[in-house]
Amino acid sequence: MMDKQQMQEFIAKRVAQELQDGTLVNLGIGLPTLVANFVPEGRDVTFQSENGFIGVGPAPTEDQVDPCIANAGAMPVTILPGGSFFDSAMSFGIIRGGHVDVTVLGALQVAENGDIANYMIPGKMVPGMGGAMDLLSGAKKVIVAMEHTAKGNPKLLRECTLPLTAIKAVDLIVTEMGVIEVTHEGFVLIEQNPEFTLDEIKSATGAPLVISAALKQMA
Amino acid sequence: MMDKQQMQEFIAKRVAQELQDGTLVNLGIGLPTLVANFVPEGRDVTFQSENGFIGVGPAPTEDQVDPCIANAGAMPVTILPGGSFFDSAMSFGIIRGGHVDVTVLGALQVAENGDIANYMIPGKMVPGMGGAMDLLSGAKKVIVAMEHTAKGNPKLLRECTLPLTAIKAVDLIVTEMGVIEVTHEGFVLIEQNPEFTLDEIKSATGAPLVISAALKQMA
Amino acid sequence: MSKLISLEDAVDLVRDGDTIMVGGFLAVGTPERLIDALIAKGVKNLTLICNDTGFIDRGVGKMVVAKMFKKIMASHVGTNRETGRQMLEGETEIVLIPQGTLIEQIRAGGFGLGGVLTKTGLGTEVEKGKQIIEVDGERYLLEKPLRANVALLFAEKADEKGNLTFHGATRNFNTYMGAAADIAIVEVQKVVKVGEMCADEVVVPGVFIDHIVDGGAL
Amino acid sequence: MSKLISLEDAVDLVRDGDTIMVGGFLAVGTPERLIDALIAKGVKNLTLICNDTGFIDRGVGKMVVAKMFKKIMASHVGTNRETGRQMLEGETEIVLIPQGTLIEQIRAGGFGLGGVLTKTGLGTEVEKGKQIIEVDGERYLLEKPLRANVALLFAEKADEKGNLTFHGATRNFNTYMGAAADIAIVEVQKVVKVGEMCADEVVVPGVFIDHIVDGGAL
Repeated sequence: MMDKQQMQEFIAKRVAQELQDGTLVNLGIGLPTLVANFVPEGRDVTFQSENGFIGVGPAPTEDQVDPCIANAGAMPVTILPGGSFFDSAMSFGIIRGGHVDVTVLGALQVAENGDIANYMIPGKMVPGMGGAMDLLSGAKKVIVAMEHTAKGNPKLLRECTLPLTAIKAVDLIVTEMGVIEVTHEGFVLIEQNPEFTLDEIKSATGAPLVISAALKQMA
Repeated sequence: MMDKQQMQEFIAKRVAQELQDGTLVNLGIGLPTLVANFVPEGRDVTFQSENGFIGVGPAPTEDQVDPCIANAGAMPVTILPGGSFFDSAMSFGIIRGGHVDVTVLGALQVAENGDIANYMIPGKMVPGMGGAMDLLSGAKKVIVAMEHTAKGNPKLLRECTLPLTAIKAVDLIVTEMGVIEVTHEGFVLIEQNPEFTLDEIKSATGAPLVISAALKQMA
Repeated sequence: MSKLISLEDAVDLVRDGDTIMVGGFLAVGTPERLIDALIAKGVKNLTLICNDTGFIDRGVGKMVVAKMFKKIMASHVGTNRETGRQMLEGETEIVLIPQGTLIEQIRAGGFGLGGVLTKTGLGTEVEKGKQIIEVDGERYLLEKPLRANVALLFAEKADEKGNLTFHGATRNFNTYMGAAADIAIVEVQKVVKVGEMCADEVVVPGVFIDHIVDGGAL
Repeated sequence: MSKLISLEDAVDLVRDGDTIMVGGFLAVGTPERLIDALIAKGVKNLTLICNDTGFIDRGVGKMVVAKMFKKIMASHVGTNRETGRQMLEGETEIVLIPQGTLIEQIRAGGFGLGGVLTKTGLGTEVEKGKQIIEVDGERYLLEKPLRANVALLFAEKADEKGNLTFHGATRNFNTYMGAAADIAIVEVQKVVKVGEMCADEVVVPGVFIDHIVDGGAL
């Protein structure tokens, strides 16, 4: 069994393989942020930070820290050559206008029609949607990177029970159990982590799971 | 009698007196452009050019000409210290958002409720409204600078007969005959060019003309 | 005429009950000196329009801790536990707005547009009580323009006419809030004389800026 | 990977019947070399979205003279007598749009907004056939987003990723048209290597630009 960190890295690594050459990608906070560490060698992938720049680079060394350069999670970062700074209107013009190729976000729940809930639990402190609603409605491809279940409860459902962040938005889900496409026929498992049996994956999923005829092993 | 050029300069000079210290002003093409030459000494008036800058300066000398710096009429100009260049979205944000204090435009007709027609004559070649409609609906104060009549026909009317450029937009009209405020009571003559009698001005005006109790001499 | 004023004169322009817009994103690009001076002055019952509520010890978060807001409009408040407490205990009204919608509402308020038509928030809580406009068969939420009495902004450099330049990720909401406020005050790290800034380099034209406070280096 | 391509490859991206957006304001900030190459290639039945139609011998006006447009959407066409002739004789459809509305429609098309709500044009011919939206008792015209197949832009400088900077009054429509077109081609006076442009100085991020043509000095 993987521990939590291994599981997150396993998911992030698989998501990274989805990022094609020449794409602009926006990574959510938490697990999705890890994806940047696993972009396959030689692939030209550029990251946007919705607070106002394209070309997010690695964390700065101590003497590189610039208080004016932080990511959307307020972590100090650097900007790579070829990057650019802009304001929030431009940043969300890029997002809303469909100029971001892929966004990777976490989720509390995903429904088989692509609905996603990832920003509030009624009765609990609501932190706010930040840029998530815009990213979900604007990005060309939405990948959810998350653990398959929460405390044993399925997060892939027929319908979300939590308030939605966006409707019909999710294209692909990557979990520690497998890779699931969201299609007109609902959830389709296209890759399976061999550590889990199909029955285990099905029972951890709260909606019908079509097994792709071309099912591959997840790696 | 004034010749055409004297008349235009007389009008432009009077309009210039309306421009208060610290204001941002947009001048239309033609007669209104002349206003810049008559800004009273010591008054800090800044001019916007809707094609993309604030701080329009005088025409360049031959060796100052920069093909990238022209006004909205495509005439080479200069930019003054403290000016800035921007794009058309910003330029019309400034205009539509009410950040231009005064616009000075010519007109074919002005109605007593402030309606203005200044961009098309049906059956004739229609050059287009350019930025005029935005300026008329966005500028804080609209001054029309024009000759009082066209070929003897009144241009100040009860209602415009030509297609409108904007409704209820005009605040003040400056002609060679006088200065006319557009009020809820209609046209009010507040200054009279002593070269013309009140009867002459009234008969050159196609709508009732209230004579202000505080009527002044135009100079 | 220079727009430079003192920190004291600047905060005197903010009155009890005002709606204020404050630039910054998680306290990056926030006018910290203006915020500290406002806290020292003790203004009350403000409505805040800001991307977020920063941290308890950085950015507008310090004003949340000082209980200066009756209402907060922001895209997220999760980094400031005091905002959460005030929200849960009903002390402060919190309106959560998608980030990309919030900035467009501010731009619309400053640029004379009647509203924003966006798909963001369709089918979610954000949609509630709002008009849906159909354009060529596509549905959009109508989000209204936002304006404020005072905007408190941050920039790297200003000339004395208020033309602004920025460094790094500090532009965020600072570029449009000035247009959307009756009074715009910018705290800058450096003030230069008129003519010392290249007209091509200006990011925010001085027409949107009423007053400049020289805050010195960060 | 550099986005630099040849003038020939660039104009091959424009097909008969396309809708094209062209930057420039009375030919200031217009990609003259791209225009000349398009004329040489002889593309037909284009729809043009541009602020104006320039002059018969400068800017898009040369394409008007070459009768390449079936339809023109612009804010004014008075500086080009050939546009006037084609309009009066019914050869070309001319749609006149207020300048501030036109640029916002293009921005809306590029930024995923459902339209523009403006008071500009209310009570005029521009209002005809359009939806009126009421927001808090105020009436606004709904103007729809505009998009194009190809945008032809001009900038002073590009790096190989397509990040752009501008000089003087050449920004006009060049800053947003790239976002609103499927393919955006920019003609620049100078191309620099990645890393030779400061991230703070970029006016248009390269994400909106697909191809760069090095046009050399004006």
